[in-house]
Amino acid sequence: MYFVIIHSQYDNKVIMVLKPIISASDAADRIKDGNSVMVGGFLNCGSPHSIILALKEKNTKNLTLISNDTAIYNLKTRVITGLALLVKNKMFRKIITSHIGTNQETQRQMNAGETEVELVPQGTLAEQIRAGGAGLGGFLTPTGIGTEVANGKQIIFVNHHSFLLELPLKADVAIIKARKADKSGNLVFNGTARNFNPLMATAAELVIAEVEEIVEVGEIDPNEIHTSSIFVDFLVKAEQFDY
Amino acid sequence: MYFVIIHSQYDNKVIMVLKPIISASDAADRIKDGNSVMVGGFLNCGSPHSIILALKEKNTKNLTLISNDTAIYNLKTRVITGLALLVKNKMFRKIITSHIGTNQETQRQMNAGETEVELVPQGTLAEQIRAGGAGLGGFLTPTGIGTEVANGKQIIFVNHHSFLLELPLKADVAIIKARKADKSGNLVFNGTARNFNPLMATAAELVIAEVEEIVEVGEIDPNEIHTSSIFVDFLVKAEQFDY
Amino acid sequence: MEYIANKEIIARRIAQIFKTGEVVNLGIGLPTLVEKYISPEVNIILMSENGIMGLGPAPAKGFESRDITDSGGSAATIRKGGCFFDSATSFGIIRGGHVDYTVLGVLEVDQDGNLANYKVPGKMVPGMGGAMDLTIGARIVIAATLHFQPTGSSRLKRHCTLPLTAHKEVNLVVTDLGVFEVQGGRFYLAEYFAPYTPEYILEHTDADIIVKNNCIKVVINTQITEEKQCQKLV
Amino acid sequence: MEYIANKEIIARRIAQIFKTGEVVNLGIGLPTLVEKYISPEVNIILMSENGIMGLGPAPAKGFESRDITDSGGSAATIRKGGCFFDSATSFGIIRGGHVDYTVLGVLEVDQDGNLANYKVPGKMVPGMGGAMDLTIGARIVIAATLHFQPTGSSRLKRHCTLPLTAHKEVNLVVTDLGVFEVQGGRFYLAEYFAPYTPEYILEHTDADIIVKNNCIKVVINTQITEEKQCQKLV
Repeated sequence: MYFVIIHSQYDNKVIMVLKPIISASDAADRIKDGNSVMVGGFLNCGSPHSIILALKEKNTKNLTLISNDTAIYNLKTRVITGLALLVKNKMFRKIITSHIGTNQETQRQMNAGETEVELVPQGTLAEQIRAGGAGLGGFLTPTGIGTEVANGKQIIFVNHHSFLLELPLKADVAIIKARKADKSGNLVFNGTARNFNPLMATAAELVIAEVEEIVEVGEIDPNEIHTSSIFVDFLVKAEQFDY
Repeated sequence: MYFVIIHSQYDNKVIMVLKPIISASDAADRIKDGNSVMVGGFLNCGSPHSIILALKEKNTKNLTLISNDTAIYNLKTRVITGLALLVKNKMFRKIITSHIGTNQETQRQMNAGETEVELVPQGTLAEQIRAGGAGLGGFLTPTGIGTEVANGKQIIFVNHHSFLLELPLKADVAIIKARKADKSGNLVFNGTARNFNPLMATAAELVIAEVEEIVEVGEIDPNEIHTSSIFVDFLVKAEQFDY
Repeated sequence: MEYIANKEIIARRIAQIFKTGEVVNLGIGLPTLVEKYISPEVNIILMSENGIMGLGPAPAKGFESRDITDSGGSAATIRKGGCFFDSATSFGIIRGGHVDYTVLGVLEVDQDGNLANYKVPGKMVPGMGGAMDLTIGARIVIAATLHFQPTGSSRLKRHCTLPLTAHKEVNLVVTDLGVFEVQGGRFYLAEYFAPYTPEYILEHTDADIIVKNNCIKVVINTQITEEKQCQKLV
Repeated sequence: MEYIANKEIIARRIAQIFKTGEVVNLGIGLPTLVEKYISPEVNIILMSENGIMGLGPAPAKGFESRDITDSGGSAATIRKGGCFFDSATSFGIIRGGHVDYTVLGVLEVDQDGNLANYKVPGKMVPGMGGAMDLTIGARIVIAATLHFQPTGSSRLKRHCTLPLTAHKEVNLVVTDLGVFEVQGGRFYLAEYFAPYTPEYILEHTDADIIVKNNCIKVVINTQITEEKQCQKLV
């Protein structure tokens, strides 16, 4: 954990513990070749676009991506957004995701054997990340029984029903996007931009939150905070809103 | 599900679907002899005290209680609060709980063999209720390995670590307490009175929420709703605030 | 009848199934069409797995919010009384049995209730997204599909050949030819849409179909006849 | 030295362990005393498993909120920058390794790092509450206890005889006689509180204790000497 420690003007008393605010480029520098990276968002909604763009510039390689999808890459219209920029740069060795229907390049790389793509049911993916963050060794889900998703997985019977044992997911780094943070790192999400972001905040060694607005500590009602400051290492002020 | 359907004054168009608001006594009537009942709260904080008091009057029997604790029963001072009133009435056949240190009567009934008490680690209890509501067949937790909690449970090894397989919990009825509801049944909790309440809302056939305030639909910011209306069957306006 | 019209027949028929207060998840593609045929006398709650209960209609041009989208990524709105949640909560709702209906598109659906719609190996690999959880969790799983593939073969099959999205989870198949209940390894024809006939449907579908005793003839003109109400199906 | 003072020695010593920004959960009873000895130069985050990050001091009389309590059920406050959450989230934080320290009371603690504090079969059965999860999940588990039972026997043991709360999870035991690290099935005496001596401690404790080479003598008067800072323990 990195802290900005604010002492009292008058004595040595620590009056506040804040999180460093860094640039998107600095954030991207903290993602190293070979890292596993969780990226929040659902088809661009609620993705940390400033950090993604900065990461594209770094051209970091051999990453493992854990993300709901790989955003949009339409080979016909040439529309490329968000994470698809990194897919295009071939920055990922492996992609763990639930849906690549909107990214024809990810599909192409998968079919061509250029990138390993593991397709995971969306609810299982969400729960795996939650389990990773919550210290669970796994969970039993009915989802995927009788499908290819069950291949190679342990099936456990409980009360005559069969369930797949799914294991937790963790990552080296999570880059997430919130609507608002206070300076200590508490986060509030907006609308469906919440999606995987609060889950990923719990499941990575290093958590960097890109936010649209940073307010003073105490300005957010403690009942309305979605992610506690203890999960957040760095804040980045969003520079990039369009995708 | 029970609905109050509001039609337009001018045509047959359904303009709103609300939840019935019933009395605490009516709520208690919906809990039947032999039911399993989840009750929100943590040492009285965030318990549905109006419904608990009404239930005490009904003297419903052979209930199975699922609750963090059984509130306070001090045999010396004779202080008796919340759920302890029902313990005193011997309304429970079985109690599934994490802590009875504040209720000497529950301990007495347990030691005397009068009531079956299953002590569950608090995190496991919370997760079991969540799993019940979330359609999981169970989860693997490290908690309880090497203790009496592991007795009779399946141990599963994942990456050379051992975990207990814990199973989901569901109930016939959940009575919970929220700070505020809108008329459609969306809930907002306050402070540490949140505790088990949102979890229990997902895991019972019938969910009755006791609330301090009922506002119009649309008055609560959809980002700040803790429990969706789809989980709530009935609303009760709290009559009882002291315990 | 033209292609689009056929999809609308399907959407319109499915829209009649829901009752006020029910929670419904509509998949991308054909299922999305269902929404516009829901009667104003019926008030359902649309949920979308990207984290919204009470999905509203698309916003007017210029009123889009970057932060409110549907599961297809399109700008959306939230209705009064709706709320937002994270993806783990969303699939807790779905897997936990709190969604009444899911309506999903189809590549193949078979008489055992198997559904394939996420993968054509080596070709099209969109991924399952939330579909596997939805078919597991929703109380009633409705497959919405044009009866025939462009090649002319039926999408209703004896056995799916593509990788499965759902294993024995489909309860109801609604096509532009009729309504099929799935039970005990058979399709049961519950309604047929004239001018098609049960005979025509049986002849052109490579699956075991039993025509129900009370099978209903529905006359399709430009709109489904109002003469009949959908019976309680499950 | 009187009984209460001894508890304060323990609490004061434990309070020196924490560094600014760390997340700490204090159990009910003796551990609760720790809070008042934390230096103003150190700003930790207290979490309480009933659903609060940033637990503040008890409110002034008349300013209690029914809805803000600590895990003992007492009225509490929340500090600026704190937040509330439900019990599943709370134990996700705990089990997930996001709490740095848990400080727990003791009935027995042994040299394998086992802790018993939730049950005396047939007699006192308070239940484990959140303690089992806390000992599993917290990065460092501190057992806080008076060294001796009222009967005179040591609470530090070779083997716990009561049902375990934690199996090989305790990292550190702080008593009114000294500080004991737990490693490889042994207690390591890291500090002793004069006038007690290592010899006295070894003689009066039924456990295998190794006196560390760099074992520190701490002179207890009314307050712990300031001469030494707690070394980084883990």
